Amino acid sequence: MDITQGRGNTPAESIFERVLPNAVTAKSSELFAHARKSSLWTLSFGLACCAIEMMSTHMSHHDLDRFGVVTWPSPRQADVMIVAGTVVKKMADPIKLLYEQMPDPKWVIAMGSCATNGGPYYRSYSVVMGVDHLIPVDVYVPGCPPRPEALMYGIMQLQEKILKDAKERGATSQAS
Amino acid sequence: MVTPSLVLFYAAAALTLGGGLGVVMTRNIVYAAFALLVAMMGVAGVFLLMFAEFLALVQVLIYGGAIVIVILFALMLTRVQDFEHLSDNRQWPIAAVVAAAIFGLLAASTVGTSVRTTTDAAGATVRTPVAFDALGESLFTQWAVPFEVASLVLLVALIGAVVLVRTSGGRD
Amino acid sequence: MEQPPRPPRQRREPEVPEAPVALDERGTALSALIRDVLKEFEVEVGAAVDEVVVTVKPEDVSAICRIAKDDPSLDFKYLRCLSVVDYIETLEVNYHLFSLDKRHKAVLKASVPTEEPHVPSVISVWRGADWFEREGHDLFGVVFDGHPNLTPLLLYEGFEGFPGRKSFPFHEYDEW
Amino acid sequence: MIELAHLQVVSAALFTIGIYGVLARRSAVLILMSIELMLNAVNINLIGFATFVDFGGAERALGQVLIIFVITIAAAELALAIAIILRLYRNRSSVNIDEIDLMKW
Amino acid sequence: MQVQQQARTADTIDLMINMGPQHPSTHGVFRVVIWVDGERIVKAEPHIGYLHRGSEKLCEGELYSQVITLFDRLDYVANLNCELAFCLAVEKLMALEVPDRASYIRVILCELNRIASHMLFYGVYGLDVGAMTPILYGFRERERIQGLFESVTGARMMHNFIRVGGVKEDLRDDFEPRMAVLLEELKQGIEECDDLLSQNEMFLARTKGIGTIGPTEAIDFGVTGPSLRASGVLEDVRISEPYSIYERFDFGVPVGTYGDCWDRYYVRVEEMRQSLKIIEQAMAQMEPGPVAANVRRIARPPKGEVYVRTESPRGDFGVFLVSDGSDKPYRLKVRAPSFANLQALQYLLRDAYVADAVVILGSIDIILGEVDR
Amino acid sequence: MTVVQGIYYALGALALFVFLSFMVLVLTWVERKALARIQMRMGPMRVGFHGTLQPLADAMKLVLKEDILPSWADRRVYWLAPLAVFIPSLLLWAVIPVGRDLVLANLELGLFYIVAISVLTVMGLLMAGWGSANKYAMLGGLRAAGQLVSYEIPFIMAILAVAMLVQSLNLETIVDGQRNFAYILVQPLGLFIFLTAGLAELGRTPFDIHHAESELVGGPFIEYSGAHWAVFFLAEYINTFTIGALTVLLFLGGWRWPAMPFDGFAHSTLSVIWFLAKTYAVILFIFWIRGTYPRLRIDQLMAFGWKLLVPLSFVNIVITGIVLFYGWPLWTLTLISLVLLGATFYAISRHQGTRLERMTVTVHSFRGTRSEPPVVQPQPEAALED
Repeated sequence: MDITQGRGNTPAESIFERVLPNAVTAKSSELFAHARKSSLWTLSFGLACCAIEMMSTHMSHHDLDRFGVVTWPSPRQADVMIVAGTVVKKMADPIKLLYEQMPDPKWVIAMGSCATNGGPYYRSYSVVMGVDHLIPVDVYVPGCPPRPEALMYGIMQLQEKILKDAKERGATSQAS
Repeated sequence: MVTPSLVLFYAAAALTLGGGLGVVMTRNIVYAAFALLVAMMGVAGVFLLMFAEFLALVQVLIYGGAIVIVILFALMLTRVQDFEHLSDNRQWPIAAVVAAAIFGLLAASTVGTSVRTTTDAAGATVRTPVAFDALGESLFTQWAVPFEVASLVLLVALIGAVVLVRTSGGRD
Repeated sequence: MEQPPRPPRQRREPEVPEAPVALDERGTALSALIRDVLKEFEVEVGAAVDEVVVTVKPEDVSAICRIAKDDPSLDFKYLRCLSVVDYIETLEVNYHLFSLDKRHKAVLKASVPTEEPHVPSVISVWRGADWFEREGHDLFGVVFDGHPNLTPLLLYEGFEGFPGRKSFPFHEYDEW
Repeated sequence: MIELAHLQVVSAALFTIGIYGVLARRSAVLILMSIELMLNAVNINLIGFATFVDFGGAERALGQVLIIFVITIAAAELALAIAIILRLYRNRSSVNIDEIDLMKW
Repeated sequence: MQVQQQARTADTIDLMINMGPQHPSTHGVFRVVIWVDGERIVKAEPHIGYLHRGSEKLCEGELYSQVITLFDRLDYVANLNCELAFCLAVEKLMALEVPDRASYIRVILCELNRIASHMLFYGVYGLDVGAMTPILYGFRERERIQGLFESVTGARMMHNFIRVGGVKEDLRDDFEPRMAVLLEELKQGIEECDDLLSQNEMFLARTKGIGTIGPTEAIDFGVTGPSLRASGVLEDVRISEPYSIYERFDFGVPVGTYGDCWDRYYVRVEEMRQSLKIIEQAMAQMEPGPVAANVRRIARPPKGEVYVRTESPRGDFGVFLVSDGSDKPYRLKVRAPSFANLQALQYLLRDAYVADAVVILGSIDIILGEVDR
Repeated sequence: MTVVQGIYYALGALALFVFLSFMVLVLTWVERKALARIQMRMGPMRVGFHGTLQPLADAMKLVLKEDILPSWADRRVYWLAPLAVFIPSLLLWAVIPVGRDLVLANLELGLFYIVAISVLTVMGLLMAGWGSANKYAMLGGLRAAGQLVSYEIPFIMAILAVAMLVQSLNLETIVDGQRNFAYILVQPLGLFIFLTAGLAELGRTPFDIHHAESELVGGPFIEYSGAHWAVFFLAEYINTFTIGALTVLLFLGGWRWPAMPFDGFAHSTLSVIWFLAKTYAVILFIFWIRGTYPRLRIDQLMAFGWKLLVPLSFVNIVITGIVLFYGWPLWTLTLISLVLLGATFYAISRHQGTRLERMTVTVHSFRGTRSEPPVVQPQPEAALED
């Protein structure tokens, strides 16, 4: 049970926070949160069955590009990792590595029941029962596989989370 | 008298010499290539200060676009093991002494000889630029035959390089 | 009024029916042919449902496979599948063969003891046997003598035990 | 005010650096680069004379023409030299000139 | 002579490149280690198992009706074809007669699934070659097919619709008109896709003559399906060992000549057209009737073993079922077509360019779910 | 050079930078929308009206993202590479006029300057590839260097042919030379060479082999994140814009349009508008190609460059020279150029590698089981050879 410790989805302390008064930084961090939530670049990374539905979500019919979500092949330029499919023990280390390669702030969506808790493969000898044993997960999308609409809803939930996080951080930094 | 052009000249000279020193001093051969590029840009700067725009651009094009890239290409293809810790010859102190002696000789001869430079009415030296069209005219009329010979040399070098690098029948 | 206690119901051992053999004419012809071609070897030709079953001794496998492939009347150019079945005391290696030309099919079976499962490799006969044998080694521990590269294929390095065997625990695993 | 002497000193210094590089370094590629430095030292000298000294008449452009030739030759030389070095590397897996002693016995 | 010797030993060092497990064009979690000399591949070594979920072992602990769930997720692009293979195996063991209508429904859905699967291949292959638009065209058609699947089976992907002895339920009333519309759309869509990519000069330049494999080698490696047919081998389980009711249909089997990437690609495009033909015939022949045989809810096949092969979109999908007479399979071995096809990769990649590695890998159309199982 | 002049240049450079950054933002939006149109999608919709604020959000996010320095990377080279790519792309715009007299420095040697500076980009890509110490990046850098150096020749030659027509290397003179007709009418072949070589210089589809997302996962930039990656991105789009602008200046008559007032404020305003409109038309064409074509392989790309474009560009110069030397009317040049262009297209379409001589996939029809032998055709001796 070693969950990767990192700053994860809190952004690094920006120069604004050091220089400007709290009230301003709170507002600016909200603005930045709006920017972040509007341009979530996902790591194009499919594991199993859910990857096909994830691809569907990106295609013309559902078109995630409307939300500013585009895929990016290199983890260095990605914001969101959608773990779409069964995580196998052999794949555990690469997934951790990928997560660590992504720059902060970063988010993880566990798509489908396999990534959430092992799903139909819960009792198998080689399956990690949920990707949250490896990396912190922000949004769980249930389903086997989830419909594209479900994934879209998950992404919208993530956007709300980003905004809310920024607001709360602003509030705490004002209080302190 | 310090004029803006002199300041610029010092900057260009510093670039040139710094780059040159970088080439011979650094332990990392890729850095040496980049230092060579810096030196060449410095030389291009000197050309600019001498109003030789065309030469400066040629310098940038040939050295920046061709020579340094070819060198880097060769380095990255060979991937020599001692890439980052090059060693000098054992006789480097002798080399240093010889180099210093030659520098002394050159500097002394420079100082010792007086060249009649063009001056204006006030006695200050002036730089007389060569017009671009005059250069072209001269190159293609008076020096047309050497120019063609030079292009022939380039062609021969190209063919020679291809022949040398070619491996006979796939990977040998 | 007291009812006499009902006698405990006799638990009947369930009767396990056997699947009927239904060889078509191609199958009957083939079984005769196999008996003829492989008469030098100690083989037992039977049938299961619609397939000819040839039981051979493990040490003969390589030679018989070579003949099965090269003999023009058998013409088993195509190894469909290589599977291992665990019968607790023995491991049974099955070679499912098919002839594209003659369109007949047969199963070659070789039983090896579970403690020392050694079977000659058929990689020199069909190159396609490579991964099947590695998989058999991976999941069942069958050693295919003569295979150049019996390294783990599906499992990660350092996996202990042979998960395909019946003796391997079914679902007692850590979540990660 | 830039004087001719400035250019001459820079040229001399660059030339010296090149000589040091040729004598002291062991890598063939570095020696090649040092030769490039020396050629450029010559170029600086040439442009200096061409600009500061009035030759008059048809020879006005001579300095620059010479520089063009020098650059051309430098490019040709480099292409060949790199090819030779690559060939050497392929045969000897080294570009150290100390180790390239096939003709020495 | 000595110099010659040295020249051989001291060659330029080969650069090792690790493609995968996360790489945009390995189609999932597949890793291939390649050694390159410049841009040429010297050696390639595929590594699989990054999606090994232990399905075969899990099947041994499930009832026969539950196993179908796991089969859905083997080849997750052609779910119905996998379900069909398993159900056929059980039915053969039990010597069950499947009602006609059920067979027709199975064939229609499986062929639709084949088109959907080939459409995915088409799109992803375009992406591998470097064109970004084909995948969107391919997924448009997939989306249409999935819409129909949803109306029939209730799910877009994991249908669990084909059951032992028949199918789960009869078709809805609106199936026929929907199907008629879909057929028209698909016909048009396939032609559009064909126009967009097949004859494109650059696409041809990238795929023609790349990664060739001859018939003998292909059979030796156990390559099956479209990849085998592209090498000029007329082998299709639907015609060489007809299962279900495939002998009732007229359809063509596309066969390539050179076994290069383009042939492998175009065989699949042509197969989509043939699948449409099968569907049309099946729609015309289908008659009302029962859709499931009379089977006990918990099937207990007799003791015995059976090997069934079907033609999945990727090739020869075989199921080896050993039953001990209980309600759970004793051993279930899946002969996955991608698994065998992938073995030929090493052969195909010899002397190819790095850029071709992606094109070749794409052309054999693997699905990691069934490779690793 | 006085202080006032210095301030003037600094302000101009700043204005140019702002203008270019804005153009890049617009360009990314246009690209996403145009590609979405081709692909039956909508493109960005949610951020601002029809996603107009999308580029802004992207830019802001990228700048605020964590900047990662891989521990094995060569630190100095790694950090310098984005600048080495970005500065040349910015320097180019010092001589490119966006309208009548709207130029930072109207150099006599303008075209030569562009040629010389544009080469420097290669150095940055090589630095990025080498500095990130990643094999994909390295391979991408090497590919980029090879590609850019080979396509430099046809690029220069195509420019040279235009310069021969005007007898000048000054960009404004070239635009003025197209007073009566744009040079696309005189040199369609030149435009083809220029645009093709330009696409290769940009590394855009079908020549995007050094990014090659399906093979090299992003090429030299694979390890960069956040602001540094944004700088690469910026440079790339500025370069796209530059090629579009150069095409317009050299071949499409620059800011000229038949119905234009000859001087005054109206003229300069209109000229900028025309210039941008034409540039965007060219860029949309580039995006269109991106939406339709696959990618070439490196050896095919080299062969295309060296075997086709380089000879063609030389032929282009020779015919231009002949026409000018003998003083033939310019329409003869148009004619020769068109014939050559047609011949080129014909040659490409008839080339063995890019054409299907005959359908290699045959359909065998069946009902029931097959009776034919399985292997239908023996492997022919003359297997495809390129």
